Amino acid sequence: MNIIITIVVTALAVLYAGLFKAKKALLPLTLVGLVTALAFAVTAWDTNIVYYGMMEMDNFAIAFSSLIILGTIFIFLLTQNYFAEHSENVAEYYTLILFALSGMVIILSYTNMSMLFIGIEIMSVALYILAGIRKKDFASNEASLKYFLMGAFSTGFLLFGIALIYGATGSFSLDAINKYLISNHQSVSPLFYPGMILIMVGLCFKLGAAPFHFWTPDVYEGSPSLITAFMSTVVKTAGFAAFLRLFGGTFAPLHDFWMPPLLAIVFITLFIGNVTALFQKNFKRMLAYSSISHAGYLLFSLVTLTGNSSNNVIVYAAAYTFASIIAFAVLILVKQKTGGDGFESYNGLAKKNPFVALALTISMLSLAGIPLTAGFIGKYLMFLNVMTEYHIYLVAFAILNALIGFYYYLKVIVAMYFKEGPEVELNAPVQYKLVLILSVIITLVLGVYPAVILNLI
Amino acid sequence: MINLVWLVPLIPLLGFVINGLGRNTLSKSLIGFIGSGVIFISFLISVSIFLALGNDPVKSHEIFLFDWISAGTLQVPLSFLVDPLSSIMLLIITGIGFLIHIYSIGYMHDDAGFGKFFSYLNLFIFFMLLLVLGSNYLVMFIGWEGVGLCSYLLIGFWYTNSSYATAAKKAFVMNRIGDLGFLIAIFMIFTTFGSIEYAKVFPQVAELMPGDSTLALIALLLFIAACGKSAQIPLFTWLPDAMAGPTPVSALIHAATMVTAGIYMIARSHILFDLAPVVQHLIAIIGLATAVLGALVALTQTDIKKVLAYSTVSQLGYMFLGLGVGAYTGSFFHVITHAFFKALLFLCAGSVIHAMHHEQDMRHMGGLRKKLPVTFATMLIGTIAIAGLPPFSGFFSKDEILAHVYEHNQFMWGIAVFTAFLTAFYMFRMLFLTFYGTYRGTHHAEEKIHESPSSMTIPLIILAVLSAVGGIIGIPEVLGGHHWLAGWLSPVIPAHGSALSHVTEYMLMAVSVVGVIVAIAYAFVKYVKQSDLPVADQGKRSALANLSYHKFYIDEVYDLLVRRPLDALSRFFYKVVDTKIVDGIVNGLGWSTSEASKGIRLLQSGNIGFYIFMMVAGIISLLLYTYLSL
Amino acid sequence: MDNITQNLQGVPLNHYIWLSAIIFSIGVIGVLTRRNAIVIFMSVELMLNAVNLLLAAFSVHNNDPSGQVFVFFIMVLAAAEVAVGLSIIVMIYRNTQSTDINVLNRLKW
Amino acid sequence: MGTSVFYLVAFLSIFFSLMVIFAKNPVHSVLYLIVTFFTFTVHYILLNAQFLAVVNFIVYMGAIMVLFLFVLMLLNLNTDNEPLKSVLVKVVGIIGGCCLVVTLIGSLKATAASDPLILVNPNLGLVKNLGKELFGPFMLPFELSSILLLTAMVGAVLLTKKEKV
Amino acid sequence: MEQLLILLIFLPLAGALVTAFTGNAAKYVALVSGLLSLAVGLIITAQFVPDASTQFEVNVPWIADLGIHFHAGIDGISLITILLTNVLIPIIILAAFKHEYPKPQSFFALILFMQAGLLIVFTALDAFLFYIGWEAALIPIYFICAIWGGKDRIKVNMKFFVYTIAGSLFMLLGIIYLYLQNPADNFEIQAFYQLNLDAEQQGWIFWAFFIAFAIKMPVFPFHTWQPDTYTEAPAAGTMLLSGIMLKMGVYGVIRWLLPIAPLGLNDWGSTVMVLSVIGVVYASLIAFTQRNAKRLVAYSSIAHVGIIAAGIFALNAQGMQGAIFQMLSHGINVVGLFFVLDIIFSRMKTNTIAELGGIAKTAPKLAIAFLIIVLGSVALPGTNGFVGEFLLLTGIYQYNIWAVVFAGLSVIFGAVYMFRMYQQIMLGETNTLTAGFRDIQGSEQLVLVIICVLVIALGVYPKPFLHLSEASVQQLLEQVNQKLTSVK
Repeated sequence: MNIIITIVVTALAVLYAGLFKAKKALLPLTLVGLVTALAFAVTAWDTNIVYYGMMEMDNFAIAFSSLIILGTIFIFLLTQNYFAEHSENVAEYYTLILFALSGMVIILSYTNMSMLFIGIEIMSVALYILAGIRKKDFASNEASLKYFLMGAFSTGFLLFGIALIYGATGSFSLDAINKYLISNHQSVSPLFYPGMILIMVGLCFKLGAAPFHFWTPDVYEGSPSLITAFMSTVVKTAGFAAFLRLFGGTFAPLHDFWMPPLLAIVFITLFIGNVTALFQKNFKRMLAYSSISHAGYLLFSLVTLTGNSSNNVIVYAAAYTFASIIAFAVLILVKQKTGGDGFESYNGLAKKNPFVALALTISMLSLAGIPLTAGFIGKYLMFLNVMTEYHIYLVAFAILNALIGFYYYLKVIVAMYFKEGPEVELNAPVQYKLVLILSVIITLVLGVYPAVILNLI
Repeated sequence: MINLVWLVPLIPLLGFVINGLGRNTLSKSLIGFIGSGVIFISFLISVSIFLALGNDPVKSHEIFLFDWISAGTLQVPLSFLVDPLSSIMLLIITGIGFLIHIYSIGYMHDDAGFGKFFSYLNLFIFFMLLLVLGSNYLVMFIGWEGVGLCSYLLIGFWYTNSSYATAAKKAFVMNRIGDLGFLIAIFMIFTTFGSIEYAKVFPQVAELMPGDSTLALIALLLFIAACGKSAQIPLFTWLPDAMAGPTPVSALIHAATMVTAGIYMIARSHILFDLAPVVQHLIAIIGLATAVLGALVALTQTDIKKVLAYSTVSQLGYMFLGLGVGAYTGSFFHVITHAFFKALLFLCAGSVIHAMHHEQDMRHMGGLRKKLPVTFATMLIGTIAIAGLPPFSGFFSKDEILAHVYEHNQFMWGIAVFTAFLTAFYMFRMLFLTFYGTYRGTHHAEEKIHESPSSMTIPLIILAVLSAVGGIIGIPEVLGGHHWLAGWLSPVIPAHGSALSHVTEYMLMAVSVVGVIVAIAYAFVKYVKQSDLPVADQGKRSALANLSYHKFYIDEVYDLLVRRPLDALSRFFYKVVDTKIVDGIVNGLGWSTSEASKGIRLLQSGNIGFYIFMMVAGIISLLLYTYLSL
Repeated sequence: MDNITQNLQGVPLNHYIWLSAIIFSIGVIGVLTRRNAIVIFMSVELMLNAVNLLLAAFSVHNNDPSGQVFVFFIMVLAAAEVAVGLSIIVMIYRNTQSTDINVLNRLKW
Repeated sequence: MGTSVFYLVAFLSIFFSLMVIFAKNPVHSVLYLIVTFFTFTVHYILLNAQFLAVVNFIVYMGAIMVLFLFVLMLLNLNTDNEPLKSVLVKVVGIIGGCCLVVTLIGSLKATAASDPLILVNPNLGLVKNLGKELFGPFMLPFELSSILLLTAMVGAVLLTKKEKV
Repeated sequence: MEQLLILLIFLPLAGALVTAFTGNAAKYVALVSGLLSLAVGLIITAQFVPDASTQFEVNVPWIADLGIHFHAGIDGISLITILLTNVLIPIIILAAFKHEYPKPQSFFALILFMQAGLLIVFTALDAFLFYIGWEAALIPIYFICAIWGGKDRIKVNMKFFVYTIAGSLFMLLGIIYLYLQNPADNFEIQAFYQLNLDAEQQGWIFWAFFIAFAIKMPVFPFHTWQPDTYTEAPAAGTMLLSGIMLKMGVYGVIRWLLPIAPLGLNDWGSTVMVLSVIGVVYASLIAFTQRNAKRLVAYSSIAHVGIIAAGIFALNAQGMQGAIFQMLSHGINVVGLFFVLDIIFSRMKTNTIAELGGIAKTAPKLAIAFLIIVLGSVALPGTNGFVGEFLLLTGIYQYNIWAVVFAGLSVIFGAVYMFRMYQQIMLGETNTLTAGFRDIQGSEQLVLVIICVLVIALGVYPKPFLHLSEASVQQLLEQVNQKLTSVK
């Protein structure tokens, strides 16, 4: 609760600060707020406070909130001049990001369907707007509209699902629903099943899992890169946590029912994400497709529910988040220099700025899942997770997809190291360097010594 | 003394190292001194070992040096076996080797690669000694391949001439074909008898029944190995080509020592062969065929060394024939005498070539006997010896083989004795063409012809003496001797007396002697009296002569049947199978993935309506699942 | 008022569900078949209202007011979405002079 | 009379919602939508959810629909100039929708079919009752929905405001 | 004692870090690091007691929650590979001295980094650690080959990378499976050995592991990445790939595949044998007509590895010992061959056989060294190649006589293509290109002398090396055979 209040208050403070043209104060203010929120999160460890039966700050929620807050801090660090170049309404953007973050904290900790719904909508509505803040940019417009229309459409399904669940159980409370499932295990109301499926559809849409992924590449590509970074890392993590909370917890008794369709979704997601990413010539769009495939890997944790599922997700999400942040940070830098985000813009980057190139290399290796990076540990945990029920075919399929993944992740490394590019200076501002260094360190530490995060939850 | 046998190969090895490292820095005389000196020391040690062995009641000594290879039950020590067989081989190798080293000092004097040459020769002696001294098949195999290597190095000694280099390669590869047989035989011996030590294998072999199939296979494989090394059909074509090397090399390696390794090996394992009659029979046939083939080809060759080379092939065939009919002692006897006279002949030929400034074509020689008196005299002795006229050495050894052949199969004897006539004919043809008649080269060249230096002629004389009297070590009882060699070898190879009556033996000798004299006479008539013939030789030949001249086109046949198909197969494997199929599948997987990517990404059409439609389709399927699963 | 509620007693819950499902699907069809962003958006509103009706019916059936409370939240969302959605459409219209969704398909593949 | 009122209103709801999506002119669509919402209000009344009915009437028919109409007029889209989707797309869309209906209803088929709706507590839908619920257990989401509205407000302003830069 | 092992593994890592920041002096730093590692390796060898036990064992929890330990140790088999690595790395570094590589510090650091990965692979007693090392060795070599390679390097190395990692991912799958089957919940190799899996499970495990190893070695038909990669890689890369990296696969088969999935071997061993033997004949034949010397040697390497694989799968002491010894000698020989080709390439800018010739005349020292190495690689008795090949063929013979007949063809074919290459490059008359060939000197000479000495020394007195691994091999075979018989 403290976390949400802190974030929202920060958001409002920023909004007012913007009103009073205190531009310089915006970022520090935001960071202070976020750090405070992070501190609240960390100190709330193991307290397990329940708010009004609507929210529960259990360790799961705290771990994920810490992760997303940290991710958001990193993204804010990257905002230096990013918005200011295009608009004077920086404060509003900050506010919207913070609002979205507060929505995410809600969906990490909800214990009631209404909270899930409200949280998702706060997050989504903010994002619809953020996707379109480049008002003159057609791509941004298009991203915004696509996201909005499809998001609203999918919300309909989510709501229909919630309604059906409500009809079956007579309650929105996750506890009550779970109790209902356990006590009526043999005679669950037939309304429940389609309800569950429709909720799955709604959440899969937010995750960008196929075949509900279609918005992802377009929106990711069209949105401003920083917002894309936000969406593909923090938002995805939060969405996944929400998914996990519901299906890994409340709906777990019906695992046998919803697992097969989920498995199908995993298969399609992996396949579409990886295969389509292969042919991309645009780095940003490639990252979008790769984020689809990562959603597929993340869903592994739900294919087999074990005691470690949620922890595996947090490891994977952390690995993915920080690697992606590096990728987007470099993307922004390169785009500012060369004006393009195709692979060819990265040609010869290793010569222009070896450090940035190295960071991006580590990020790519992590995304590809090479050992000694966090990405490998994440993938390994996911594989291990589904292997406990011997879904060997799934892992084998995932491996084939991972191979495709290697191919396209290496493409950018190839461009940076092995191709000649124009001799342009590329200097990373201090904040970028900070983010890159921290992210690289996190990626490597998690890869070499993941024990720190393994038994968190 | 016998325990010091390891010094025998080690000293030449030292010579190799010193000469090899100092080849550019040491003076030629020093190199020559070291090169021959080490062999001489080895020779002295060999002699003392030989004498010691003669006085020793124990005729077989195994000298263990160190464990070489061991894996599981396979234990291969590097150890030497000194027994009558190997001790006599030591004498031949070091003795003849020494003479040839001395000879080389003169022969190679002007060659830039003098030091290299001596180091190679020393290395060769080392490996050859290893071959005969080894107390197990693997040590023999080291020597076996080692001499092959030296043969390679020495054939290709003048490597800038690429046809020489090719000849060297050919020799090595053909030997390798045999070597594979040897290797597999070793594996079979190891798995069958649990060891490859002679001392452990042979007693076990002796307990087996004749005709044992494993044994036959082992014998066959060993024989294949011998075919390669000793230039038997079908692996003989490398030997004539090997004449590309300097002549002392031909004398040492390709006449006196290395090529007889096959005979040594079979004699060494005769127990095996005795129990494999089928293989023995095969050996006899192959040996006979090789003898005939070699002789036929030698009839028409014009290169002096080629004649000798084919003669060597033919003589080796003789030895195999002997082995095939069980005349191990006889064959070994022939090895010894052949070593004397063939080394002599080659060295004489070398002397001629040296005098003629590397002219090897007999059509450009003639009438040299006055200019090269020593060479002529020694070569005459050698030729008589090989032709098999008594009392020269060749007579006794050849006769012993022929007698056994007669005992074995009279038809084969007929062919063998006919081959002996051919031998006499072509050898004297060579002699007459070279030394008789008038000089056929240019006048300018004629003036430069001179007798070789004494470092070359002295070995010739020594060898000539040996060729002449070498036969005394094996005078058969029928001629009043008691065949010392057979007695000496009896601990290794049990002597078995001839079943032939003395009358028959006399008759056989008479037939061969008379035939040989007739053949010589015919050659004399043909090449000395009708002295225009060498010129006519350049004209049209009869079909048969043509076949002989072109060595029965065997090289061409091999080229057509083996080399080209393999090369074609190689190209096919590379260009079609590897690139198109195996790699094609791998690349095809990549390609199809990227094509799939190209296709699937089109789903991302950018059209919201389509996206939503796909979503709805997904939802419908999921609901359908729900409907069906309830 | 009592009279009206008495009338209700006979309607099976199923029929409410069917009605909602049908109207929801009509909304979906609208989304699928129309190209005007505003009309598509209206179709979405139709879907949301179908859910509202369903919730209300369940609420009555379960004798639990929370369903109806949830409807308020949906209305809040509808209001928020309309505000945001229409402003997005307006923004796009300013750029493209059109509300046709097919005009916007620059981002693809 | 009995339940027939429900069926009549249900029929009207379906009919007008069909009109919404098939009307060529967006303005007509809006108008049909308003009618449709009106039928919903009737449904709420039938369900004895009076407060809901009132709110529905005010918020949807009043505020939201007016906003729609306003935008349509503002953008001058009151003509039926919408380029039509191809017939194929329409047919496929309709078929898809029908499939959705079938599967949706199909998967709900096994509900206690004729379980009639019985109003146990006539006061269920009254303001007082709902208020207790809203400011009791649902306090938190209620508060948080303010963030949602605030977000929408900030966003709407942000997006429609003309940039100076 | 165990400090030595720690030192062994982390010294190269430290060396890599130092090298990375030293600029132009990198090569010296790297060489020092390599020599120190070699010294550590020699000390370990000196202290090693040649019995079947695992020595210098280190076992500390690493990711304890997942049952992952940093568990490494050395037995006879791994010691050979460690020696190979630590001997070859300084040689390879030295061999790279003459090259003017851009960014030498990265280049040498990557080599040392790879060394650390290799040493982990060769010492790991924890499957997870093994996998980590396995991949950790791949990344540096990928960069080495792709940054400093030839003009087709990008495409070729992409294939190499994806291909090899494809194999290793399936191995990871196998490792996870074994972990889940292991009641002790860890990755201990001993625990894996003792699992009681049925024949079908072992069959799957067998393939999961085998494909990884087969691609690395490479065994026909998984070899097509190799000739291209060898050809395009920079000399040091080729040496690393062929000299050491290839042995990872061989080592993996011996250490992991055989004891864990003996029943799979029972079912599939003959298939693998057939593949290996096909590979021998096939690659030898292809080598016949190769125009590029590097490519020729690459194919010859496939043939050699085919024999090694066949020897291992023959599952007897001779084959196994032969394989281990051949790892060592093949590593030395192939590094030598590639180094000679690199010398030629750096002077002539070509490795096309037909364009060369007569180099022996201008560079006699090089010719001698080259000849000795060629002899080693055609397994002439008295060279290291023979000892290995003889033992291998002995082992294969005991498996099947026909296998040895075909595998033995390499004895002939090897001579054919090697001598063909030698003749065409070194012998004959010089041509305009080779007339000005400079003979070897300085570091080149040093490297070649070392290699030649090793070629002959190992061939003449292989006993100490064979002895090192003997007890371990014996134990391994007993273990495997025991499992096989207990099932029958």
